[in-house]
Amino acid sequence: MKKKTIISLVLGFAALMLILTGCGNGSSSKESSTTSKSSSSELSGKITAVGSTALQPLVEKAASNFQKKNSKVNITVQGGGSGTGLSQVQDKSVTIGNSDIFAEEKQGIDSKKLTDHKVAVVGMAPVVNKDANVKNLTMDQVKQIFTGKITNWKEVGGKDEKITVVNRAKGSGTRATFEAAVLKGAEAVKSQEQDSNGTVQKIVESTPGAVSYLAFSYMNDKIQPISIDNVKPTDANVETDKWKIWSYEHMYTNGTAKGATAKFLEYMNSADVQKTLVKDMGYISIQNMKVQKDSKGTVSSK
Amino acid sequence: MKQYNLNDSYITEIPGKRALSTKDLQVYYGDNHAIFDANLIFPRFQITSLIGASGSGKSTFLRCLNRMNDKIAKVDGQILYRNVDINSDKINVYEVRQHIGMVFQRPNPFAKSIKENITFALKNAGITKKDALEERLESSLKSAALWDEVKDNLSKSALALSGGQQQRLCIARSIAMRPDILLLDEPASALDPISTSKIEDTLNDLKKDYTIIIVTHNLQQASRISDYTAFFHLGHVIEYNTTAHVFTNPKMQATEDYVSGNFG
Amino acid sequence: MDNIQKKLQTKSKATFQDYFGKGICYLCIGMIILLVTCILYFIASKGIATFTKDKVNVFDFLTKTNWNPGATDSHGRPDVGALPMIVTSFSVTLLAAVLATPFALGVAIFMSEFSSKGGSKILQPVIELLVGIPSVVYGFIGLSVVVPFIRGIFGGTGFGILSGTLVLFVMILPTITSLSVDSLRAVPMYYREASLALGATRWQTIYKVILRAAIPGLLTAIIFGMARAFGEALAVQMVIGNAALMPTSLVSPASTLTSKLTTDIGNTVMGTLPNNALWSLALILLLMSLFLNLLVKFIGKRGRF
Amino acid sequence: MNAKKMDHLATGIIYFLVGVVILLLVAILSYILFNGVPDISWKFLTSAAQSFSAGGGIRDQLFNSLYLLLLTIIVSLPIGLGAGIYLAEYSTDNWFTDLIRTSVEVLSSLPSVVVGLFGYLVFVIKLNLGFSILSGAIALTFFNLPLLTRNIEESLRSVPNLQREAGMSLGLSHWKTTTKIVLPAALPGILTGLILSAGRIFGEAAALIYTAGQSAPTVDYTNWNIFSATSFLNPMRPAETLAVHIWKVNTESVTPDAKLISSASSAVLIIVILIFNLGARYLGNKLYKKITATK
Repeated sequence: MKKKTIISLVLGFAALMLILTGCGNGSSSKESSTTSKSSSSELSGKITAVGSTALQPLVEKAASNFQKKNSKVNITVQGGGSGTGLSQVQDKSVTIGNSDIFAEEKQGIDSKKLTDHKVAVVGMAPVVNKDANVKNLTMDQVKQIFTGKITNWKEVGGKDEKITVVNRAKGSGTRATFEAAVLKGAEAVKSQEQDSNGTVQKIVESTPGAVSYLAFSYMNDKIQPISIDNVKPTDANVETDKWKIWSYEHMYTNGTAKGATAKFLEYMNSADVQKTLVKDMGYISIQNMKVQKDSKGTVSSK
Repeated sequence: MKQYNLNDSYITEIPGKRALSTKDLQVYYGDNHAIFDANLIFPRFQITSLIGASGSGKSTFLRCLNRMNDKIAKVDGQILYRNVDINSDKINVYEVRQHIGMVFQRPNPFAKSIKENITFALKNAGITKKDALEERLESSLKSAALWDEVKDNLSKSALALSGGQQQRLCIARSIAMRPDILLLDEPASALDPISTSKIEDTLNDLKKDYTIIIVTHNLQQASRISDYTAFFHLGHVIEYNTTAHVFTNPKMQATEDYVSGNFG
Repeated sequence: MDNIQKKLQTKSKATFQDYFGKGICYLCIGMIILLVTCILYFIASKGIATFTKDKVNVFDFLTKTNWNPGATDSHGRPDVGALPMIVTSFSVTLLAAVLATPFALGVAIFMSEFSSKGGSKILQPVIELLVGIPSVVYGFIGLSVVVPFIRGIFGGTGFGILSGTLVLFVMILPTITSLSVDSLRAVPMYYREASLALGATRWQTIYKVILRAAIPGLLTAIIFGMARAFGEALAVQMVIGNAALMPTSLVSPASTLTSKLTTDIGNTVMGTLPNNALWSLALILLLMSLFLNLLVKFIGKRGRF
Repeated sequence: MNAKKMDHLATGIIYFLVGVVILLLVAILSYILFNGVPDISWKFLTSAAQSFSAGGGIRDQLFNSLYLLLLTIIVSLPIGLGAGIYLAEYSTDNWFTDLIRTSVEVLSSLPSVVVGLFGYLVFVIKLNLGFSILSGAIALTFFNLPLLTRNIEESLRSVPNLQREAGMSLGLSHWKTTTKIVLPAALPGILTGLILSAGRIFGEAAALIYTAGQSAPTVDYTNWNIFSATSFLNPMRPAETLAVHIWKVNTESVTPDAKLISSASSAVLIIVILIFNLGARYLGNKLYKKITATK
């Protein structure tokens, strides 16, 4: 027993020391980790993509497919939030920063340093609890609900029930998109905030009178998506900008992408990913878009 | 309680070889002065009893002799063993305890087998040869009069033994280290009369090879087994003489009251 | 000088064993202190930036009730008032502890004083099992059971301090219970024997002797429970409603320090005011638990004498 | 009211409290088990997770949880033992001991999300460990240490002083006495602490999201080379644990059967903790008996 304790003690410390010294060396030699030899035909390198949790599953799956073809490329994909993704790619701590939001929109990010790669489009729609008995609203009504001017569903033709606004976390891409398209500068009412699509979905599903907004992929038959001005929230309507609430999913690199990273980003936009994975994920393929939007929200045809 | 002059004491001269002696020994527990100027000389190959009421300091004194009080009390003065002051900071206390063993009031065998109880400290002290260990095991258990009772199941847990057997195991464990001096702190107080008399017999046998210092509450026990007796009262050594003298012809009033049962 | 005299005065194997042992212990202690210093320094330096770099007034930060780090108020100062979160955090933690302590103590007394071995043999692993349930699972049970339950009884949305309290109550119950059991069991047997021998009833023995002797341990158990409640984020976040508003009742949506931190941290950019302000919340969290620790330590010390 | 009546009343109240707690425990556990157990199948346990389609399993997450537990114990147990031994055996009542105790308690009161972010910035980024099991294990050490240290200290203290005196009086060093006599006797108590902290490790999500990561790259269970990137033993690979997986499928995942996965995973988690709990107890008792030679 005793001997084992001592051995484990010693081993533990040895391991810790090793780690600590190892790290010291590691950090000096580390670079932003795209170390591929562009001349050789086989790609190699280490890519770390961090950021948006909404984008994570897509990139993860694409990465795993990409690695099957390029076994020497090592891709790590993690969440952490768009803010984390953008600040880490700006610091060159990671290779790719995943974001639901334009870098220009984020306070504290120098967007000039970053290169944008739009990989998908995500549509969002207001959702309400089925109990409220509301299916269609005007844009102005949606605005008044989220700014706290309308507080009962009967004011918009629904049941006599108090409205419970569930907002998204301040600074999240979803909220930024929604506020840009709907509130247009007005201040949202102070209310509940949640930071993930899944939780919002569950809360709206179970709370009578609740209203929030979700990405299309989180719609299900237990919650009621709202049409605005009689336009249905569908992919087709987003592609033509008839449905106004949508945004891009971005993968940012610090400077121009090189080597394996460039190849991987290229792969993200290939038909391979766009036609299958993006659809599976419930996103809209970037290739299907008939219009484009810039960071200020100006929409122009492609 | 009667008031006695605590500075008055009778300490006899000890003839023959001395095993251990203390000089102006003081013990403090924090601000509490627990032992005052203890000057005692313990003769070799004799049994010395320390008697006195509860709280008289006899156990405290005993525990100083092999530095078991190091962590709990401040001990000033000298303890001389082989002309070395073993109360000095520079002394290797582990070595001291190998020469001055101790047995405690409550039996405290290790939660190990009988065999390991004896051999554990020996191995640690560098005795690793199997024969030597076996020899020590047998001889120490025999000296403690336990061998016949346990020789067939030495790998049994020591905790399965009876209280008296456990205490004899603890004695065997101490003498397996071949100490010079054996300190016993009321070794029989937690035991029944039969076990007690077995332990007393054991101590009588051990006397020829060991110097024994024993703290006891039991005056009959002290008079039965010991050659010398020291009487402690409120941290002072009041009287120290041959056992016969202390019990039949005490020099001090306090001693007389204590041994005759008129105390307090 | 003979051999033994020499040995008595020189260092032996045992001496070096002790040096070795002490060395190892100090190394471990050093490691812990290093970890604590690192994390304290880290959180402090990040949390203080709000006040040094972004020039937010500490007093305003602690007493204003409006939390909107992106915007500025009418005086052009950053709009960061953390009072709603502080109040809510305190409320849920204290309420959960107040609620959980009697239950935890009851179970602990049952396990250490009443039950035959069988009872505690079953209870103990079950209670330990509860510690291992991920907070997110508690959160979902809270969302699907507790919130509708509260809504059914008190009306409103069901989200708020009360739901948070109930979820935390279940989460800290095992922690307080198992630590309390430990400290009750550590009370020596002879205390009980002595008290019972004097003719005290079992309850008198428990109340006057055992509980009193175990006070420091019990207080520590409660602190550990409160610490867990303070620091819990994922579960609370799902049931408390996350509105950075001053709580007006136990059933109106509110936000704790941790839930605000968890919800927003991933969406802010390192080094900017919104991010620093969140770290300031973390710093408050830390200072609050530190203060609580010291307070209880003080009480514990007085209780002992 | 007389003492006898008081005694009855108090007994009644305690039975009531215990009853409520038991009811609560049973309710929670059966809620999780009833919702989850029917969906657990061999296939669920042994197939890899799916991102978008139904039918994914939890093979990698389950293994990662166990492996992370092992690594965390390897990192934190030695430190906890050392600190616990110091506090129980060597410390004296002074400011330094107070400082250590306060430090340990401060560690325990850190919110997991703060530790997660600290771990992310320091271990993952600064020390360049990346999103890895190792980063996760170090971060979890922060939670593990206080419980472990406190528990080891208490267990050591509960060993009667007589045992220490017995060892010391034979001339054994304090260290030997502690490690060979006191520690084995304290083993059952230490084990309880270990089990409790193991539960916490299994259940922790917030701190791991930022350190061990939330993706589980496919690993090769036949690759025993600990340094190979695809080896299941490589501590430097990112690893999503079961608790993180539950969090993920509930928050952002678009997997159609997210509900099934999360309830089944919760049930699996509880069953694993139960097995671990019983197993550790059984092994501990056996070990204790072996060391102490009691039959």
